Amino acid sequence: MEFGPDENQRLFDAALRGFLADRVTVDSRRAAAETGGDAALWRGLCGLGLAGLLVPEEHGGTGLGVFDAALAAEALGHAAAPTPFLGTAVLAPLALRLLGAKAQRDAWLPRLAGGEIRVAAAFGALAGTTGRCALRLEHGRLSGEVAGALEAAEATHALVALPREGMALVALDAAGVTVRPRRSVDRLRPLADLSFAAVPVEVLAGGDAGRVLDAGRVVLAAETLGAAQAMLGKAVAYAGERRQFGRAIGSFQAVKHACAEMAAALEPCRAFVWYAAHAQDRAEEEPEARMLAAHAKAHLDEVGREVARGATEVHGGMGFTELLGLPFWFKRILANRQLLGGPERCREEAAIAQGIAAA
Amino acid sequence: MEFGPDENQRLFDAALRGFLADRVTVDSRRAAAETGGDAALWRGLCGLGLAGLLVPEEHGGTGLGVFDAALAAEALGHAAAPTPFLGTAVLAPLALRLLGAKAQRDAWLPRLAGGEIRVAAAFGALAGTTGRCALRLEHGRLSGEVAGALEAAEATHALVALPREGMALVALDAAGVTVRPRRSVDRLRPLADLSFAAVPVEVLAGGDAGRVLDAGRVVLAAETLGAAQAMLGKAVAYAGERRQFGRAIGSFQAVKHACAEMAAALEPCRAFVWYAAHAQDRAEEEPEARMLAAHAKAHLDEVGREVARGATEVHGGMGFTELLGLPFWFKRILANRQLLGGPERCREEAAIAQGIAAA
Amino acid sequence: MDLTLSDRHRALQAEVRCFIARHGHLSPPVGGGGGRVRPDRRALDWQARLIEAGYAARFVPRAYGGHGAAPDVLEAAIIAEEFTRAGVSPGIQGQGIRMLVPTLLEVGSEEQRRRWIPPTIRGEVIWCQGYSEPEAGSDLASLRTRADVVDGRFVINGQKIWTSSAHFADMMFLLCRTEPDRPRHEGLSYLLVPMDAPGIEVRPLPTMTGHATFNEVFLTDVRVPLDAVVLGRGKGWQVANVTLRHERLLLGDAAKLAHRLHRLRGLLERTRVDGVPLIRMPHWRERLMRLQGEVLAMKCHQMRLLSEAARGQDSGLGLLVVKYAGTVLAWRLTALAVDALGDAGLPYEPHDDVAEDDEPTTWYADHMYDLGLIIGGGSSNIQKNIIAERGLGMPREPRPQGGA
Amino acid sequence: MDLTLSDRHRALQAEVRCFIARHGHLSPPVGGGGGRVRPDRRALDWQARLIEAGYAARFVPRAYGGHGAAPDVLEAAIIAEEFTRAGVSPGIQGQGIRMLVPTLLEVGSEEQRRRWIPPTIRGEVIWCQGYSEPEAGSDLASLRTRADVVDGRFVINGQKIWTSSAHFADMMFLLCRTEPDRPRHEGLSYLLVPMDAPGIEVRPLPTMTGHATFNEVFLTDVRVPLDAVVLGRGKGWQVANVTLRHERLLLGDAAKLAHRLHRLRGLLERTRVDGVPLIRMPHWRERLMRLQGEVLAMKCHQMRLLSEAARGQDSGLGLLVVKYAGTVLAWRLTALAVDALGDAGLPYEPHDDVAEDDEPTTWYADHMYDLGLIIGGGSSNIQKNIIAERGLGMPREPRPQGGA
Repeated sequence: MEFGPDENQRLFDAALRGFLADRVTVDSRRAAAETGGDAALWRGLCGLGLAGLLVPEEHGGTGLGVFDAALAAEALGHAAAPTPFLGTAVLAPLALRLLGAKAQRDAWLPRLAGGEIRVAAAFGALAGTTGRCALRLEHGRLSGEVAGALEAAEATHALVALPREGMALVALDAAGVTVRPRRSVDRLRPLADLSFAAVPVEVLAGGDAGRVLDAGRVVLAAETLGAAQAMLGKAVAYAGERRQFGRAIGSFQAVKHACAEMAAALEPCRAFVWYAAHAQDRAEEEPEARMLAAHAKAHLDEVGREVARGATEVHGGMGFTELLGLPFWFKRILANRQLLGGPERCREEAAIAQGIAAA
Repeated sequence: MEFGPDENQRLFDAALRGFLADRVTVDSRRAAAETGGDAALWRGLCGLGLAGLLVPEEHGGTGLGVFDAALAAEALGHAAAPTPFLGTAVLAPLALRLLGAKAQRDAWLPRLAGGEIRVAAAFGALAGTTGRCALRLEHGRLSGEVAGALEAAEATHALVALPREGMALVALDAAGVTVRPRRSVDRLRPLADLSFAAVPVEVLAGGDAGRVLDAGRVVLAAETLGAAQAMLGKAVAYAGERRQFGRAIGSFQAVKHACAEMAAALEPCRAFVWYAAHAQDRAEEEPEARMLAAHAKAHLDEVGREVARGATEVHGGMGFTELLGLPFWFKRILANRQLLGGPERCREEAAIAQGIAAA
Repeated sequence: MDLTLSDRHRALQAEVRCFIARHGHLSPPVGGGGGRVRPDRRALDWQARLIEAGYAARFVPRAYGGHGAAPDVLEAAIIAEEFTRAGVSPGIQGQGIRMLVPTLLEVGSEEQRRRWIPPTIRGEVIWCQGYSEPEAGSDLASLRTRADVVDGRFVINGQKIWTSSAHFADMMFLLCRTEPDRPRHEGLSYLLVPMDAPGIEVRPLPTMTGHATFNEVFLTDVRVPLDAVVLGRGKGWQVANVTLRHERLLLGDAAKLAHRLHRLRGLLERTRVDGVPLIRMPHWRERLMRLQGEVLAMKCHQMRLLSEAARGQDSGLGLLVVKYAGTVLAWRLTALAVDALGDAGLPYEPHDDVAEDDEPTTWYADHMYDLGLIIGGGSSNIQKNIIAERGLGMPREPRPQGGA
Repeated sequence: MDLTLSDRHRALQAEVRCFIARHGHLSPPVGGGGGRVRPDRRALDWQARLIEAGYAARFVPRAYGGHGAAPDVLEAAIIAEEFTRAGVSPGIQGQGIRMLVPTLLEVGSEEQRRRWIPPTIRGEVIWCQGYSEPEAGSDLASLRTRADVVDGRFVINGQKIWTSSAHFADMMFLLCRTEPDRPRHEGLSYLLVPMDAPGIEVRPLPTMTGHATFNEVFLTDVRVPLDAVVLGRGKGWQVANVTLRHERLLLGDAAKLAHRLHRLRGLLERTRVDGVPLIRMPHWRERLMRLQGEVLAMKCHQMRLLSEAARGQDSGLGLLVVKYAGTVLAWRLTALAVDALGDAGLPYEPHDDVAEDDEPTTWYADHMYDLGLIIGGGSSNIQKNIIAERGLGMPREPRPQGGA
């Protein structure tokens, strides 16, 4: 029995964080914010096995679980890394594993593991979007449009949640597909609006699509956790250096207490994310897995925003500028809050999962 | 044009506060908490004209308005005075003024102004009670029961809100009336459960009963304002005296900022209560009067609780004991929050009053 | 309490409604933090029209180009209310109009008033505020920018930071050290400096909003005449405090909060999830209502403060809480807005310097800018110190051993 | 991460369920702050039954009367979960069991452990904590109660305050000054003192709950033998910190939070306004859900801490945040409860010392007692200092000039 990452997981985490510390810099984030991505970074992460993390070994991946993906997401959030991950390395392989037929798994999973394809994700139909989402599946062909696809930059395919029929995997270079790129509040993670005109798609409909959403929420929660930890760490460090009124501002009780409150809210989140991620990996046995995923997302959304604000405040005007790069983390946290269902929606779904509210 | 109390109102306020400062002490509150009231205090307040504040001059009162009643309530809250006021001096005269026929006004208002009768108030049917409320009016006779009547101790009559028919004024010594006294969280304000077996009542049904409720909410908000101001004042004073770690605890930034936050929340409430009270007095012209009353109650409920907690915390363990009497204010604020509709209910009614929510 | 609408007030109300009905379509768009860009032609024309009608600079004396009305809180409230309700711009709100003009009215020389107030209220002269320095953010008394008198002129050297609007401002009101031998607070002066003076270099600071709203300003041998000082040499701390008092009011501005609430309600009415407008969902409505209660409190509070100011009364604590309470509430209003926008609000596409035409982008920019306002103009911690020490009379922190 | 339920764990789960099904009806009522009254016969019998079954004192060695199981977080979690779910008492939770016993296990002598642990875990010996003094609440190092050695015994004189349970406790663990010549922190000792010793007077402090939960304790020439000291003379600060560490965990107890959430859900299901249960109203449900998320975080966090403790790992920051986060969350849980009770919850009628049989009264008592817990055991401000300085390594406040 062990509550938390095991030895192997800690080693992997250290390796990933080491790589990110070397590779992701204030300048590389700035460059990615302009160009919409950092292709070399993604290749490097593929080299570490991130693309195939959730792909079974038989299909060329490492066959790990949502827990491992959450650890990776925490590290990526901590680095505010300008890279895809959620769509192509989490939602796509899970959709194939959980909803795909054997032939579909055999066909697609190896291509994911090898980094040969990259998959954007458009989950509006499943997660309560406030945007446009009008999709029709007829005779295996998809028509309509959906806004706010994640990780569409440089993606080869898109995983599209359908209103009723599970999910569709669609090649973005197919005839009838239009991709309209959009900048996001989180400029390191551009979005895209997709439209389809009778495009042939691969329909994945063999299971509960909600489980893919659940895992995505846990991974977002983990990423926000990492980003918030980074911000708090920066605030504590800055407060130790910056002097006002003849002393380090970190010696002022107001600043100390602000940091203490952030820590008190954030520190318990680590175990919460671990537990929610673990429950995903055992969802067959864990009736509470869905409830935990929704709650973890909602809770980290809330704590994340408080930390994003508080840590920025500790930095004073410097936190508001891009000089130290703090806004990269701030905006990632803000954007994550809105993805795959905001906290209000997630809490309502948590209530439904417990039978407290009607579906 | 003047925003705030005018000169006469300031003089009356000073006189009332002076009287209360002399008359209400830690010991008198303690005694009242044991016995359920302070009859002499009420007589003294009647001497100052509080019983007839809202009774028109033609009926022997001073003919003032809800604004004046709110000022008085603020002073009573500031003193945590163990006295009736809301039921007998606000709700009863207003119900008669707003809903009563001329004969009813002529009959009852002079008796109120003279302090001859004292009126408890049972508003469960109107204000969303969580308790028992099952009332039937048949042929001018009231049957059934209602829990949580305010100011029933030593009351001669009760004003009972009816489900549909306005309000009923009933003599508590009439045959068929049962009064079951209950202690309240606010021990200075005992409650009572009432039951009726075909008791003849005076039905007041000539207007909008909701306006009586609105005024009651503003007056409760004002009382909470006064109580919270008293608690903040005590916290600031205590923090200036109490020493720990070799200095007054009020010199610690954490304590200062706690007080500053309370002040920042509380100070704007004064004008809000004034404005909401004023709108009551001009409700015919002020379509927003109901919305303002509901919001003022809800807002003071929230700010009040934060101040009650924060001021107690500043006092440390001393705030938790009854040595300084602080819990009298704390509990008044807590109890007021639940009376005539808690903040959630009031906000929903504010939305309805604006047409944002369906009634 | 007397808020009776006199016939005069009723007439004003009718007049404002009529004005808006007739001219409202000429208003520049509302929203955005105000003062983030230089007013364009449309904004200047609108401002001129408002001054003419008496809805801007209403209480500024005619001698200085204002409308010259006697201060009347109810008038101010009526005008603000009608503009809010109609969603029409209440005119230019920059630091010149909201901070420098009242400061000059209070402590400026007659010459300074006549020269600067008229073009400032028209929006022709834009001001920026030169207070903060890299090593003196919250701790103003320690600032290092200095002005020495050489050949009958001040010669200014130093650096300012967090200077909003500096990249398009015409003038700066600048706090600097002119009397290096005097104690910290007594050595400062408050100077009016043209931004096109030789030796001034403005470098925009990129901020999280993506707009260049703040700047660094480097001053090297910048020369201004001796009469550029307000109130007198060594009186800068006193003047700065007058300005800060007005800044606190500006930053907690209740009319802005009310405007925002108005827009927020519209957003909740229009935004739908699964076909249901958010306003129909009780937990969204509850959040909106809670904020409405708080905005109402601030609105009433501002009327009280204006009323007290008109009586010449010092509002003390009441004034000191405005900046802190108002900026935090403003942030919470935009927080509800970005939550309501949901995932559809994430595309953030400021086309040029601002993107006031795209609703989600505007809300996000406001949300981030609000955080800047919480931090700027005396951070929340400084505000709370001031509330506690000056407003509540609590003891100051003991000076640390060996401290400055 | 390995939370696999082994066959052994599954067996335990089945066993606990079976135990509760068979014996649950014998449980004393759940709710209330725990430790507010001396355990009655029913509570003592229940405790004996729990120890026998291994559900209380599970990880206390057999030599000291415990169940002697090897520490296993999952076992602890399984047991807590089943008891919570069933609404059955998890046994006695006083300061003796939760604070003194772990302290003695960590730093007590063999003799002290053998003598005190067995009757304490059975609930037969009730302890109170003698730390705070009138002039030393948060500032423990400045306490004045002293013990001088006279004729081979400690002779104690002084006064303690905020001593919960003192009015029915058998023993006190007391922090006092024994080495007046040493620096503040090094002059303290930690003594075990019988409450029936001559010279001890207990005066109840009436508190807002209406229950006598706190006391003043006056000590006049109270004599105890030299072996009443734990760890050694002058080591009191060290021992007290061991106890405080356990107190922080006790006060933020996640099982208690989960129990409370469970009761709260029931309350929202049963309470109706206009015939509609509150749980069907989205804004009430939203509040419940939000709190559930926070309780889940604390529950998981406690499992992590237990897991780390079992590995002998120092959880550092993780441990330091528990008391602050847990007590504030507990207050917010009861705040929702009293709001849900509405006006019908106002009657507050503690019949005797407690009124655990009346639901509204119990919730209000809990709500007020929670505030006492936020204040007691190191106030929130002290907790935040500790989190910042020890947990985050932030600089200490400079000592004031001329300060103590």
